[in-house]
Amino acid sequence: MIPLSWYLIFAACLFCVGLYGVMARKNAIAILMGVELMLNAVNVNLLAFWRYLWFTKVDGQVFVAIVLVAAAAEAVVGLALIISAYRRRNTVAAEEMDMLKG
Amino acid sequence: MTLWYEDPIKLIANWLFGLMLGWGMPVDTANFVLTLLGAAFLGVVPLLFCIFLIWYERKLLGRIQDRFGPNRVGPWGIFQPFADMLKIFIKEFITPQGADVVPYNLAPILSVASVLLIWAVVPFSMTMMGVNLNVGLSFIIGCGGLGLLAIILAGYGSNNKYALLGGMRAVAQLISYEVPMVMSLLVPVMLSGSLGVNDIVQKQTVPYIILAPVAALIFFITSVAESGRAPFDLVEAESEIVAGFNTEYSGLKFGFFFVAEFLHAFTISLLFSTLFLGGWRGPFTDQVPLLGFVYLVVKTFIVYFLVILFRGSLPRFRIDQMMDLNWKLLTPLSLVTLLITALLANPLSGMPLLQAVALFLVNLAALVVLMSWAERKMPRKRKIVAKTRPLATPNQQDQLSA
Amino acid sequence: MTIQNLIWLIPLPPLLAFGIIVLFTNRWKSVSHSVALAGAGLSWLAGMVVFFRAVGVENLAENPLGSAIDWLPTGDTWLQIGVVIDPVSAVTLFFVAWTILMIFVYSIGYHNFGQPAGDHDHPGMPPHGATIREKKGGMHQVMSIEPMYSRFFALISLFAFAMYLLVVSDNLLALYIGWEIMGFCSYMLIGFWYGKISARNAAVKAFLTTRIGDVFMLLGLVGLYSATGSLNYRAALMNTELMEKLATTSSGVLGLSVAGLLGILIFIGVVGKSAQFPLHVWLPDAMEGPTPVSAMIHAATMVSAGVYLAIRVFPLVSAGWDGHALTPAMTVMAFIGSFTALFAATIALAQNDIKRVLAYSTISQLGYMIAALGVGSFVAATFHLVTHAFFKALLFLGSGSVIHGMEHGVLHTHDKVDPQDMFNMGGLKDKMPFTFWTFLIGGFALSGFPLITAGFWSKDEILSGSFNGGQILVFATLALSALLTAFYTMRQISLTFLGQPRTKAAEHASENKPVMTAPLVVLAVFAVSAGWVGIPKGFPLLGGLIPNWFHEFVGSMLHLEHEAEHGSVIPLLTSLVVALGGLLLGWLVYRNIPAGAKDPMEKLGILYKVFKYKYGIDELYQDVFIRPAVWISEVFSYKIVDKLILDGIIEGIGKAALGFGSALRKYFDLPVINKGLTDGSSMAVRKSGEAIRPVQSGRVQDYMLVAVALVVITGLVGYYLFGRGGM
Amino acid sequence: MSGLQIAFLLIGAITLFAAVITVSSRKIMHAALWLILALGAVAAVFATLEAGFFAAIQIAIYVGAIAILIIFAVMLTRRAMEDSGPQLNSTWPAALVISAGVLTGLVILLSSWGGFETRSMALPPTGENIAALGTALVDMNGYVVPFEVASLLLIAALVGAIFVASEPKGK
Repeated sequence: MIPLSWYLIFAACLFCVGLYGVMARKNAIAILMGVELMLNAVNVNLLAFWRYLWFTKVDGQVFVAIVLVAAAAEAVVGLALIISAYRRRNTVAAEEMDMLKG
Repeated sequence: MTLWYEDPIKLIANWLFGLMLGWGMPVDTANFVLTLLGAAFLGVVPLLFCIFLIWYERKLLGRIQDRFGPNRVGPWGIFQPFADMLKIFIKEFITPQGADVVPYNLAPILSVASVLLIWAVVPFSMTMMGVNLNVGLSFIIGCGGLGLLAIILAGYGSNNKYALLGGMRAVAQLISYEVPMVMSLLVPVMLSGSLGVNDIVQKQTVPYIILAPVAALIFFITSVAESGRAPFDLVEAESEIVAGFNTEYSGLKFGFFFVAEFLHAFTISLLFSTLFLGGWRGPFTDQVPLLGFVYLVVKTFIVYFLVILFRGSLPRFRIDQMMDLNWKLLTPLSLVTLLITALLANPLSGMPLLQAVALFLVNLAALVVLMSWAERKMPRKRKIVAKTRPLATPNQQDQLSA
Repeated sequence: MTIQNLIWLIPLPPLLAFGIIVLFTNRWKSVSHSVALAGAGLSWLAGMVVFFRAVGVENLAENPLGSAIDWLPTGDTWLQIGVVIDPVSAVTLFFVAWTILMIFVYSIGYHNFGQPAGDHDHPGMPPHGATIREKKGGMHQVMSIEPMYSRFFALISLFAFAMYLLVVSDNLLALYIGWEIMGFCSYMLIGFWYGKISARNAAVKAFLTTRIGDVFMLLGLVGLYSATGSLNYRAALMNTELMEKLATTSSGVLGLSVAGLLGILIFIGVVGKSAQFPLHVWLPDAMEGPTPVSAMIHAATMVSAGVYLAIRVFPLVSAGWDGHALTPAMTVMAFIGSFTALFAATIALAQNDIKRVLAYSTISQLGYMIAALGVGSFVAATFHLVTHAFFKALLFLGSGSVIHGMEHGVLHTHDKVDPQDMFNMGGLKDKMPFTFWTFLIGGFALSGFPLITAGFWSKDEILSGSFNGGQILVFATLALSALLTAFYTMRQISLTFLGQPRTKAAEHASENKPVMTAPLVVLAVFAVSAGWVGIPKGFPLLGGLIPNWFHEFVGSMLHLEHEAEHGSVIPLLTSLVVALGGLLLGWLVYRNIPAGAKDPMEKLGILYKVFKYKYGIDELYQDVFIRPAVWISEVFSYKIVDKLILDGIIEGIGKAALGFGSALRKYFDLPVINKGLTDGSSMAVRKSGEAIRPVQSGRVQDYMLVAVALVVITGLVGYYLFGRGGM
Repeated sequence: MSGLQIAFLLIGAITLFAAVITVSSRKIMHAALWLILALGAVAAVFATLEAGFFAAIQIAIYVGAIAILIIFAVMLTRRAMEDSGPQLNSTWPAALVISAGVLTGLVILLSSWGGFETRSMALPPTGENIAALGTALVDMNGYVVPFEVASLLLIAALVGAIFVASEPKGK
């Protein structure tokens, strides 16, 4: 059988890759992809914990379901924002969206 | 010892298993090989079957359009598809310049695979099925997503604006139509209380088309739309975008798409007859399980005939009409039928007859009400896309010369 | 839904209706009144269901329907609030539900729904009528719809809510809440036509007068709470040994016992609310409001609420009563009640305004109930409360219908006469048959016409109660006022309906729409039949034909071993004589008064004047209380205190501050602050801002970078410092 | 080293590889495609956890919907799709360092946790109990509130997306 640790390490790696993507990518859509990766890492963790420690209960699965919903909503809204930003400023590069600059 | 008419597949499987053990294979390896063989069988049979389907469809279309259809090659032109196949095999592959190679080549494979995957969970008789997945339906929906992906890959990969447009249309259309499709799929799930396809079939003492006619209708329409055939073939509307996503494909790659489309059409009729017509259920299936397979095939062909009729007799939608149909009619309708099923199914589950009658009537009522409402809400006015051109006037020279 | 929850829900619909009307449907009249009607109807339905369920319950008094919830935390205990339906509240609920529903229906007609909007009506004034042009070119005036139609329904809905709350609540606090809401509503409704100065004054008068009572009542409630630790009926009031304790412990005020003191305090609230003698002045003026309001206030709700409270606190006031010697509180009640009965009856003799007569008769009838409670005949008081509610509502609505018809006549024939003055009426019997017959029934019930009308039974019970209770004085007073009651009732009826029309308006008066007459009929039915449930056993001939259900039902409330038995027939004879005699007398005197004739009462001379001017009580109050108050506020507080003293001080301070401030500015602010600190600091800020500016790159990713970095660092550090042990 | 472990290692390797390319590839379209691969592989990981339902859902939602949406967005923003210049911020080394730090931190935390090496025990014959999941989602004592909130969230996202992405008025 696979020990729990493998899943945790795997999830951690996936999470960090996603994090890197979020922080380093220029394209807003790519940032969104990074976020999706992070969310998936979270799901892997949740399911792993459910399978290994709580498989008699359903809590872990419920959390996963909620995370899925949140991910869907986040993707939809994010993409809508990106598209409208693209329409207004004709770019999707996150670092060019710096109206907040002091 | 199982008799041949009970489950020939298992019979053969047992025989092969014994054979391999006889060759001194370890058990799990044997199992592995057996699984591979089964998968290969399940994958190949439909592809071969598709040849016949093509002939059948072309024949029927011919009849619908008041012509003979293929009738030269072989008796009733039955070898026509083989001829086409040969032609397609020997054609040249043309990879357009600037194409994104990996997606471009991946797309046809995915498009066929997404259809074949569905066959893995369809129960052909009481025991004959690829795998009895307890989440079969969500699996099927996932496969639909894959098919969509294939089309997008094709559209993007072949560096061509028409292809890209076709891809975009595909995205818009298929994503939109997935919504009511999934909801209408939820109705059988609620009625049977299971996501597994075989369980759904086994629960269907009354075919669900009686318990949920509206859901059946919606599923039929939406799945035809998913398969991207007429009247929903905007993805490859030759009059608007040359051939849509498969403009740049030639040879066998095009053949893949071709096969995938036919196979998809057949698969949706298979699914329809499984989910709504009771699948392999029928008299004497308990004694002779093989009968179930026959029943399934018969039902499927009936539905397939309807699909072809659909294709042959309806003109293509305009894109806005298609979206209206989906968002303004099908989605609310599916929501309504989902609700009424949820409300009615459980309380009446004790008395099947009453349940069937009540659900049927309520469904019809909902259908009528919503249709009439939609009639009023959606006046069939055409959107003016261009000015009418002036008619040709006889030019002066001719006048004079005459 | 369990019956308990249903009880909770009874007051709700009118409140919702109020909210809906006020917030949304204010400008759609029909929607408004249908909403209000729906609210009242729902409450009525729930009320009926609860009532009949309650009647069905075995021995309701011991185990009443209801439930309670924790409401206010008071230290370590909870102040509970809840609902209860015991016999008293059950019967109250019954008549309240019926009368309120009827009044709602009636109001639609009374405010001329469906009539055109008036020519020059505007909010705050009663409608003046609209002019209709026919095709033939002729034009005539008709009634016009009330401008503030929706507002009216909103207010009476709130009123109904308050009354239901008061009835179903199981403790004095919630009762008090409903009580005060009603006070507010009556203020709004009496002043409904706020364009009329008289209506404004009446509203203020009513509000302040009842407030006087309420203050004392609040004192009483607080005292009761501190004495018993609860305001719940069952926990505090029906708890006999507790009452005994209160009755025995002395309060140190006027040698009263605690029970007596609290009883009297709360009773003052009753006096204010149901217009007993010293505080009765507001009620006749309250006639300025629209007639349904008068009916609401006088019959169905507010004044009944007063008596209802008195009945509720009866255990308190009667604590320590052995059946013969009345407790001080009871003495006070008996005295005030009987006095008010007589006093108001005499005033009613000389009034010409049809509604004022009814107002004073109401006061006197309430006096009856109070007196009945005073002499300890608890059931009789409740009984009279119920019957009186029905027939008085009937009378008020009937008088409203008469006025309405008269107004119609006034508009029709443009002679401007007061449509409320009885001497302008006469002979309406044929014009308005429904109104006449129902009014007749009501009037007979009021004057206690023997055997058939409800009023007779209740009144007879009160009389016999006071007689057998040994309170001969009370008995005599009540008997006399009963005679007067019958007399002025007959005077009113005959002046209004009999004889010949005295004005053109009266000739052209016409019967009203069914929406107004139907409630009259319904109420008339009750005004007759409500009495039959309470026919005493001891009654000759009829006694025991119908079981005296009411007596057992309500009597089971408290263990009335004191309730006197029906011994002698003297009270019965008396009530027969006074009722019939009074009616006969009235009919003889007022049979047919010609137009422009004087009131025969004026033969009484000075006495008539006294009655006419209501013993000058209003003027008395005007001189004794109001003028001095006005003088003090005008002269003392305003002229002297405000102008001279306070303003002087304030202006002095102002001047000083001004001088100081300018000095400060010149010598400190300008040189030091501005030159030195401000400019320097701003310079510094700008510099530092320039320095730090690049940090604010505006790129969300950079911010995230920093944030995550900090998280990682702090996390690692924290983990190495603290975390290991925990793991 | 059982077959399952080998399978897991394989899948994990694929996932991470795909993820890395997703965050590093120059062509945004390729990034999206690799993202799809990564997500599918995650579905396979779910399958190794015997959570078949979520594997299917993962395919249906992520591959079938979210990834498709992303690709759609990529297609809509043509210029971004075509430019194949450097796709990384100037600050990418810092990002790299920090995420590496996060990784190390996580690994340290996890490895010092007691239950790190937990072995899984066999599932009950019902497998992952979807019926229980469904009832828990609508159970009063269960997760009905988060469930409803999630549905609200979806509606809000729907409306918001339509509003945001719709053509600005007056243009």
